[in-house]
Amino acid sequence: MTVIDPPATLDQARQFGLSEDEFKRACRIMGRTPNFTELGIFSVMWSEHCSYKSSKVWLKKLPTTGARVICGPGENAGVIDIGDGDAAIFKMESHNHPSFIEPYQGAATGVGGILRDVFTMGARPIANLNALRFGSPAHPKTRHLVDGVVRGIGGYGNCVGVPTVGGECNFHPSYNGNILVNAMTVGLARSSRIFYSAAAGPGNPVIYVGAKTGRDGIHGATMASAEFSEDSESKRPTVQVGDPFTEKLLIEACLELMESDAIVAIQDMGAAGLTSSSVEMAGKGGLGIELDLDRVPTRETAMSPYEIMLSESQERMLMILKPERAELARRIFEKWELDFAVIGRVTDSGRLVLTMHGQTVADMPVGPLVTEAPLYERPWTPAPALPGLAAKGVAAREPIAALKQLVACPDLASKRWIWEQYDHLVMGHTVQRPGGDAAVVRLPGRKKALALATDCTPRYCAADPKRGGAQAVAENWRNITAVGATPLAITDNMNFGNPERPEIMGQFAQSIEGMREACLALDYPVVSGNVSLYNETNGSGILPTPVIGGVGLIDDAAKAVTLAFKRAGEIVVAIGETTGWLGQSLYLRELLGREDGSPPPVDLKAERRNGDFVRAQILAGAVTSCHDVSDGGLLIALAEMAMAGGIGATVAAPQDQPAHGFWFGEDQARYVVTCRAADALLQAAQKANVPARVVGKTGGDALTLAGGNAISVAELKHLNEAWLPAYMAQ
Amino acid sequence: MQAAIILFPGSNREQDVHDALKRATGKEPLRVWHRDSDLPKADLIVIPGGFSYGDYLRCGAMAAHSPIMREVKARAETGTPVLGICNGFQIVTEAGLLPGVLLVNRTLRFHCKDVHLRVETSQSVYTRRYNAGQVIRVPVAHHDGNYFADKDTLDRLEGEGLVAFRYCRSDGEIDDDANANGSARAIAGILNEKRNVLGLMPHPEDATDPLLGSTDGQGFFASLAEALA
Amino acid sequence: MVKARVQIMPKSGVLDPQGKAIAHALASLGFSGVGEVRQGKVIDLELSETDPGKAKRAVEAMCEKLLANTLIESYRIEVQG
Amino acid sequence: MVKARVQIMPKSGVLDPQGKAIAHALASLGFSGVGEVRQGKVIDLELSETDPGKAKRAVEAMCEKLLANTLIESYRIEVQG
Ligand SMILES: Nc1ncnc2c1ncn2[C@@H]1O[C@H](COP(=O)(O)OP(=O)(O)O)[C@@H](O)[C@H]1O
Ligand SMILES: [Mg+2]
Repeated sequence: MTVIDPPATLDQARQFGLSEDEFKRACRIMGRTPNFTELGIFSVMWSEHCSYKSSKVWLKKLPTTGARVICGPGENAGVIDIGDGDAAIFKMESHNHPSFIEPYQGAATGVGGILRDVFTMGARPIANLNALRFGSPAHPKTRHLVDGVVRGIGGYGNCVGVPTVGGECNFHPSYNGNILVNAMTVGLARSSRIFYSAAAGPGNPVIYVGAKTGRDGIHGATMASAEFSEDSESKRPTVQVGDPFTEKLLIEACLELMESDAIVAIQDMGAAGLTSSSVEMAGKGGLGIELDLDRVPTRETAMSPYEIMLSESQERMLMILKPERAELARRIFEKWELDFAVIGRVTDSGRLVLTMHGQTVADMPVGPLVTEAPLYERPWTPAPALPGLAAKGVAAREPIAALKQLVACPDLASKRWIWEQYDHLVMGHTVQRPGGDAAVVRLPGRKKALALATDCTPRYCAADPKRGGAQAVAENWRNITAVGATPLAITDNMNFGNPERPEIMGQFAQSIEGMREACLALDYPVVSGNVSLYNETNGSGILPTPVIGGVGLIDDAAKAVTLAFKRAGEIVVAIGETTGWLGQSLYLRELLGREDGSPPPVDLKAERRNGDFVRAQILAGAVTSCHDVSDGGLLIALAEMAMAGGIGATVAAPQDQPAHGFWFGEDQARYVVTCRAADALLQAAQKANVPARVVGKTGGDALTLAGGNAISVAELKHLNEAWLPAYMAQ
Repeated sequence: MQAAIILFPGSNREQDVHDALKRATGKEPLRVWHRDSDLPKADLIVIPGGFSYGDYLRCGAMAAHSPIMREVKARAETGTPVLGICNGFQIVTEAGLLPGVLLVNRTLRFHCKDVHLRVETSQSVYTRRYNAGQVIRVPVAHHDGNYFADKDTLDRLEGEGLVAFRYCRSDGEIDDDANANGSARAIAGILNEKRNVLGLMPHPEDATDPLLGSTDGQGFFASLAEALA
Repeated sequence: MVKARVQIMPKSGVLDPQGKAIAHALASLGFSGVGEVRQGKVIDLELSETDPGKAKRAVEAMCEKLLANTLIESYRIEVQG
Repeated sequence: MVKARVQIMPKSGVLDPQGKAIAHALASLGFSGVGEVRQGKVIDLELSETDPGKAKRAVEAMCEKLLANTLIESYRIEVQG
């Protein structure tokens, strides 16, 4: 076979983001110099985004197996067993760069992409979450970005009819030039009906379904693998525009087809579009694929093979079908008014062969494209250890005044303005709405429910990446536990700066180390994830942000508790040890303008012991409300419980430690619970070796410090609710 | 009572209303794809919430002109109750079954939250189990729920007692804050002259299960079950 | 082939929340002297019809049937041969 | 006083889901011979500025700053004195 088009040059390779070594490696694999189209395919397959070349050696360290794990990382999404023949399928993915350039479409297509990863595997999506990080509220771009991203996530999720039930949203100047938009989808399938992506059966037809291909986002994957610079905004590829309506039809059509036995393999076209989907399917099956690019449905004229292969147009899927079922599939896709085209076939050649206008335009070996992708063990340096901070050495502020300032600060202010723009109720199973520790979503036709949350505390990760990595996993585990669910598995989204800088690589490596320890200690395996590197502008990187998305299970949704105080006269108990750790606390940052000290230690044994205790108490019906203690410390947790319930409390700090440390320290492994009588709970805690201390009693319409100041719940609510809407109205 | 739920491409709250109807009547509602040639016999026709045709052009416009709507209109004329919820309300107004239109919320944003509604009439198959003046709490979830009609139409609706629900405060008072989407005269739902067609923006179907926060929507489906038994 | 452009505007007296919001946003961005703002839609169509008169009548029918809600919107059609 | 009309269209090559859906709906309503459909916005502005040239420049600034998303949309301004 002769391949048309002249050989490509090293210069072109560099423009595509390939190094000289990588170009040479491509030539060696080909046995000749690749042409332009082939080089384009190498460059996207070997981009950081698709090949994980900087991160793979580290990701391997994460624990990915467990009794519940049906399918770990490597497929479109992770799959876990949730009993009764049901499986939960979930993953998180970033759309950081596109969202910075065009916030609405960037965020919208991020949601679309992660939904496809999940329904590709045969799951009906039942919940979305989103973890957002923006720059300083004072930065001139921030408001516009928040507005666009929130509209985009809502615009897409609301239209496809999947509830957006949770997430998080922080602000920090390190994200001024690189916001983070991480979207997570959770789907539900029968564990006997899961669909994978490995091609099989030489001769089987390769089918293209969904929307037509345009020139959108060409080289999006390589863009996601490069730093921003002054001029990158002008070099951006055509913006991808999402079409949630088409996605909704695609979900319904795919799930309808999945009822039959037609599908041999299926893969969504995500980053690097037709290239990565066809190469990955063939690669996993150890086979080859032939595509006739004339048959690819296009919406623009005169598209070149390179453009067709690299387009990142949205709402498209690639499938391999049993030949005798192709007609059935065509009928289903026509019913849903979607494009359907047979564009090629599976071969046993092990090669990717592309033809157009009757000529071969690319012919390359599939195996080496995947297995011989470069892998780097990049040099890394550990982050310097920071000293601890004793509360005694930190200025004390009157606690109520400090509380007022903290509940209204951007990171702690209510995010209601965001989640009220998301349909969090559609499908009719949202038992716990946004605003609590974890969302609780009941499974259709069952008593049981999933608990879902996303977490990361980037300032901890920056100060001590290992501790920060462990803390993110632990806090997520705690949030799931706080509603009464058993945490089962996580997905992650590793957002970091430029891995070619040893200190950034160090953040990455050490975060993984911390995550690994926490996952092992908490029986919380990683089943899917995503890496987003090069989140830097002109050499200044983001705070390291390894976001954890967790899934837990509760057998009876009616047993889940919320954080709201339920009635007056109940005893408020703090679980876990409070030492008054103020290093890296919000108290330090918001009141004293200091971002220093080491973050709170993560004692994984205590985390486990305390969490298992709290969960058992919830399931036994012994507590009426529960909230984990995290950002802002104990007094913030109490205030949030009071605001949610519209009921006050009188609380007291012990005499033997500084009050500001007690109320605002961010020690880990802690919860606040309420109960009608504390004796049994305290005894059980003592027996379980779990620290527990009565801190007060619910009642009244204010949060009152015994012997000190008070603030009405109404004023707290006003302070907490007002900031974001007021900021966005400016 | 046999209900039929009509599905358009982009409908997405059909399961919610299906479950609420089933809970109230014990009977499985039928699902009818908009291109199915005939509409089965039914005691109630429901056009559920969602984003039919992506809400592109104008919410509800494309669905309103699909062939099945001719049959729905014919049934409505013979007295069959037709219920349009949220996107369904937009569709029945676009189809001319109810007067007025739903414009974009005055905030230009999607709202998903619980609201209070004052039941304005118990004189319909949808509201007979409520008392006029009763306040109920149910969710809304829409981007275009800002009811608009000219003054004469509004006067006529009010004069003939065709306003079924209004947005209100928890104490039943009508005020501007409670009417977040900016609807004319705080209208959340209206009936046609024969009182068999109802369109409303809020979602009573999402307030029928004690686990999900409110059961105030149960009366709505109990009314239907009783009236159409 | 003929190209047609349809411009659809809210009728006067009909509430236009988008227009209002734009006026407000322009003012707060410091653009002074902006009075009323109204927002409508443009729809561009490619038609295989070659006769401009016939094309216009076809587009008129499309407007009446689907493109505009004549209760609240008025439309204007331009056909370029 | 000057009136300005701004027409904002998705740039060519940028996907226009609305236009696509409209084309589809027209076809299923029986309108044949409709090719590509693109949907955009019209914005009508009343300006206290009386000089048409100055008015146009002001509206241009408004488009760049707020009215159009120049990444994916192009705009055209008409000023009627
Ligand atoms: N972007 C968002 N989308 C949806 N819900 C959000 C978002 N940001 C915050 N929330 C919700 O607000 C509540 C508080 O968030 P957060 O303070 O991050 O909780 P926690 O400290 O328990 O992790 C949670 O219920 C969360 O789901
Ligand atoms: Mg929490």
